[in-house]
Amino acid sequence: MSNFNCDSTELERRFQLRVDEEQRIEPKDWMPEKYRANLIRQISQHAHSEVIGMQPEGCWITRAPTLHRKIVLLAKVQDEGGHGLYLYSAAETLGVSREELIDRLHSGSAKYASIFNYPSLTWADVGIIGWLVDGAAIVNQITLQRTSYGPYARAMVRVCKEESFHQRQGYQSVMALARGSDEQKAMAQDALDRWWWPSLMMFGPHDGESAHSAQSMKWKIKRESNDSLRQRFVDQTVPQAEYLGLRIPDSKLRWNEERGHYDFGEINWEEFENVISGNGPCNRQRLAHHVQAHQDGDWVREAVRAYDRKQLDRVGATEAAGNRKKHAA
Amino acid sequence: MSNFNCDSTELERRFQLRVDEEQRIEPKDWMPEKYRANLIRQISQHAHSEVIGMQPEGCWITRAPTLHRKIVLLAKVQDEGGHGLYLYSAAETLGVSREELIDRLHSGSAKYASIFNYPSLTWADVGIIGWLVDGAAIVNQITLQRTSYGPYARAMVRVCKEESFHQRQGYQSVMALARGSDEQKAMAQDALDRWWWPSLMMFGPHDGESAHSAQSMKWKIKRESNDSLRQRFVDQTVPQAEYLGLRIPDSKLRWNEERGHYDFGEINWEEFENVISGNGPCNRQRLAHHVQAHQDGDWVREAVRAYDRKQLDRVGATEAAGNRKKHAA
Amino acid sequence: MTKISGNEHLFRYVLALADDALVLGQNLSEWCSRGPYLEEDLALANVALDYLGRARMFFEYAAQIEDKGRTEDDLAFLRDSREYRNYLLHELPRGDFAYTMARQLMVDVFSLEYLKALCKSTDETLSAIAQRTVKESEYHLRRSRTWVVRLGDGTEESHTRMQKAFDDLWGYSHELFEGDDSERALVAEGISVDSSTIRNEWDRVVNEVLSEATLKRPDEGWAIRGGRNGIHTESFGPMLAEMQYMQRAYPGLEW
Amino acid sequence: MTKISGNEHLFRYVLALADDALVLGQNLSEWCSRGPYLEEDLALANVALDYLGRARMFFEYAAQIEDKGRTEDDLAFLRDSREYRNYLLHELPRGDFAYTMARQLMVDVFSLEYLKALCKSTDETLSAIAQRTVKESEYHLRRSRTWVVRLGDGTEESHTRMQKAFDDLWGYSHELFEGDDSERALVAEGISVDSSTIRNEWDRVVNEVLSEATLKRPDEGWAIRGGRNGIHTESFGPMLAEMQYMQRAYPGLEW
Repeated sequence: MSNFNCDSTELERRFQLRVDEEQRIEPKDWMPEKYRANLIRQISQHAHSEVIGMQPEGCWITRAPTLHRKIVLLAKVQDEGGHGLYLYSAAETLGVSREELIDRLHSGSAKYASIFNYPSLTWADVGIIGWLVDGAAIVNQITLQRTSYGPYARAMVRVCKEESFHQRQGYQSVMALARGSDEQKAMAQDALDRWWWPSLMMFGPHDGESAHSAQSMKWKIKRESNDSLRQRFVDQTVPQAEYLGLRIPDSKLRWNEERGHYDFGEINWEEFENVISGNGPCNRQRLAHHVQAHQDGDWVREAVRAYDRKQLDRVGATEAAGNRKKHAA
Repeated sequence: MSNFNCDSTELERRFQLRVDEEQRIEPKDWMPEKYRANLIRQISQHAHSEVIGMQPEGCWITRAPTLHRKIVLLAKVQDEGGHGLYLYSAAETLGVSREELIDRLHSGSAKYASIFNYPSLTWADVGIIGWLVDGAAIVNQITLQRTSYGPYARAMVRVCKEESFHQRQGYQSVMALARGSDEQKAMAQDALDRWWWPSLMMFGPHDGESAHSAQSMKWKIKRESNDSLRQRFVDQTVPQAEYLGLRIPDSKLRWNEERGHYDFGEINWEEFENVISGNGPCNRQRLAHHVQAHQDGDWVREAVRAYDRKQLDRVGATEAAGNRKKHAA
Repeated sequence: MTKISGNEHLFRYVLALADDALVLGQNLSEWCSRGPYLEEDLALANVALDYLGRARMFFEYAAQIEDKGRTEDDLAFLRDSREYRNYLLHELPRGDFAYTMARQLMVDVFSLEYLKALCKSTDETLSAIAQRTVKESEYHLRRSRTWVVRLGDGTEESHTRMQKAFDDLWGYSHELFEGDDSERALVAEGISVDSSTIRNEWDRVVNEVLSEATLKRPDEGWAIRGGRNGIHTESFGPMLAEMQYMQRAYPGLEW
Repeated sequence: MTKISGNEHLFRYVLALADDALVLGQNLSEWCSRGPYLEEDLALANVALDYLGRARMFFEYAAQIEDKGRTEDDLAFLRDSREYRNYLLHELPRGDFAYTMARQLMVDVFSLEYLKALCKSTDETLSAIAQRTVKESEYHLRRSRTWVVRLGDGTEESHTRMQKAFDDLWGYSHELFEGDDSERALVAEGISVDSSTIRNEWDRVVNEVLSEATLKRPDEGWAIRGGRNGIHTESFGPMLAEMQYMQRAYPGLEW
């Protein structure tokens, strides 16, 4: 990587120029290897997050309290899978196969959003996840609609549209609880208490401590800093919680007139590091679930390949027979 | 089998004499091959019935309505397994291994009581099974305490003691329902409606149509005819149902003063044949459940054999070392 | 036997159709995050959603017919197992992918023909529901048909699994064509579909698919019945316990 | 934070012990008809019965302490998941036979020491329960110990399964030695057992068994906590739904 020759330095300069001018980079364009690698890491992490994110809410599909909620939830989890698909496709334009990406997920070398390593314990969690987790995701993804890599930016446009729909549904579902019985209110508050801090962690470490941030900002595969995105999320979410009559579990939370933003307490970074590095409450179950499903599907994928080969052979045989006939004629 | 020589005819005559004199036949005694084969069939069928019979009630252990009922039910299902063990041991004294008996069960060549091919659908079924199915089993097994084969007779003594306990527990459990809410009464009546006829079928075909009956009676591995056992069961059960205020689903059922017995309707023999021959509602699930558990245990049994071999080798090695030392000394 | 009014028959008829859809939708929804391809997760979720959507329409209509203040959710979640009257085929656990696809083929061929006939129902609501859903079943059938052929004619393993799936499921197909008293009572007025009339077309299509998939049609000797009488399989109770949990634990609340 | 009275601490303490016993008993009971040997079905049912018996004694006592008219069954069956405070180790699904036996070893070593200490409780009921159950745990430990050694030192497959089981379970062991506020509040009066004092003996015995079984003690880095705060695993909800079904569907009846 370090022995650039003149040509590639020049290519890189031109590349950066295009990025600076907000031109979209497309799959067939030249790009620095590190840009490609970084994008693959980021997009696949995003894709894996969507797919692993199907689990915490998915475990409530069979127990949803009404037909309406069951349908809404199943459709939502399905959409997350759909986002995973868009994003895998975007990553594939960078010359990596989905199978490789999944291998990296299973081997632990690729990550996913650490929030999905917390368990979803009550029905209220489903609503809170929609409200907070999808809410946090959107704050980030809206900026990524302007990311420098074309396929990624376009995937984000589609994803954002659906996510805001989910976020609203989640909020409405929490509202039903907040306006419900005492038990329901308590359930909603309990879920908010458990998911609030992990939601803030979704934006990653403070700007100074983020490994990839500076270069990613320069390449515009990241458009805004972790801390500023987190602040935006807090600012938009606090009034929503107030409206619901729910209490955000942060004694330091207060409006700062001067800054025009909410001040809020410090994240427990030790917990963040612990969960990221594989020791969260559900890391093993999440991965095991995905690996199991994938292994259970081995024979199906193999059968599809075998069937397709047979079909090709048959077409081949028919054509050959056709050719023989022609020659014989 | 048909070319008996003089000796074996003589042996057989003496054997029958002993049986006629109500002497017990023991494992080391000479016995006709057909007696042995018939006993193996009968005892193993009985053992398999106990083991397969764990399933219909077993599926309610995790859903029992109170801690007390959960404990009673688990202990009962455990006892059934225990009866299976006594009976497999009794069969093994006839020179057949448990592994062979299980193979025959899995291959379909050995049968089990066809009543266990009906599903257990509500909590009431658990009580009704205890009352009717264990009740019917006892009526038969009491006579088998005097069966001619010693190990079988002794197993029956132990089994009978526990079964009457189960039967009382089942009856009490139904009584709790019969004295409970309308829903509970309806649940008990529904279960009685579904299990009554299969219970009567437990005694097998009419005396004239029973394949093994005549020879088995002569050998005293069967002590009373199917029809007379069935009559006894009906006679003892009808007053019990009356006491509970439950209706037996048989419009022909009435007391016959002259006979001193209850008259009752005709069994649906077509259904009986259908279920016996493998086409009952649960035949496949019952067998599949047993096969699955057995397969899941393959690696465990293999590990136990391997461990035991290693232990033997170690003992051998230690002894060999001891011998070497002795020689060296 | 208590005399059942025409309205009661209609209620029971619609409720049974609702149960079929709910129970199958519930089973299929378990595939979400467990499919062999991500694409398949989404496709199976689609099928599940179609069935749950049908369930909702049928339950709404049943509640309206009953007119005793019970809601669609009361009917869906607050009956005990013996009151559900879905066909057994719909309630069997999802099994492996072959099992799910074999069942889908059997159900889809049946549903498509049934809904086509129900489009002509003299009951406007039933006819409207059928018209809204018949296209879905066409799509479902295209999928299950393709999968059965691919897996039947794929590898040795996939062939074995498909054949075993059909062998294990076949006994549950017979009751589909037998209907129940309520269905029969409503045939004359042209409200219900006489299921027995579907048998021939079902046989034709299923045989065609099996043959294309190099699979053997299982023997007919074995037949399990009971769904329409609430005689279920033992796996039904635990499934219900899970499905009903929230409504049972928190009765009477809005969600 | 609301101040908790001594009585409330005792209630919470006893209830947590009841939850541990119930949830493990429930899990173990699933082995009935599923063991590798018929003998093992019976033996595991015995262990399950011992745990369910303990659960009953603890729930009875908890109901008595609470004195609000709730019965043992109300406490056992009519709380929602967040109110159960069992250790997570107890609620994990039974897994394969290796997983069940690895868990049992971990739980049995702990329970035996815990009950021995609880025998000396100044609370007579707790001391009596401990005295009635400590022999059971001795027997349980002999069994789980034997199985772990046999399977660890059996075939390559059984060794791999046992090692994987310990690796997957280890993270749940830490919270066993941490107790909760109620346990700590009752230590001074000699009512409760200070779980942290059990750690050394647990380590000693478990290390000894692992070494005899030719197994590696897993790394300590990974630790999951939450049971005593009602933060469960996701498998807990469906298990609860099944366990509570009858009480939820038919509230307030006698069985």
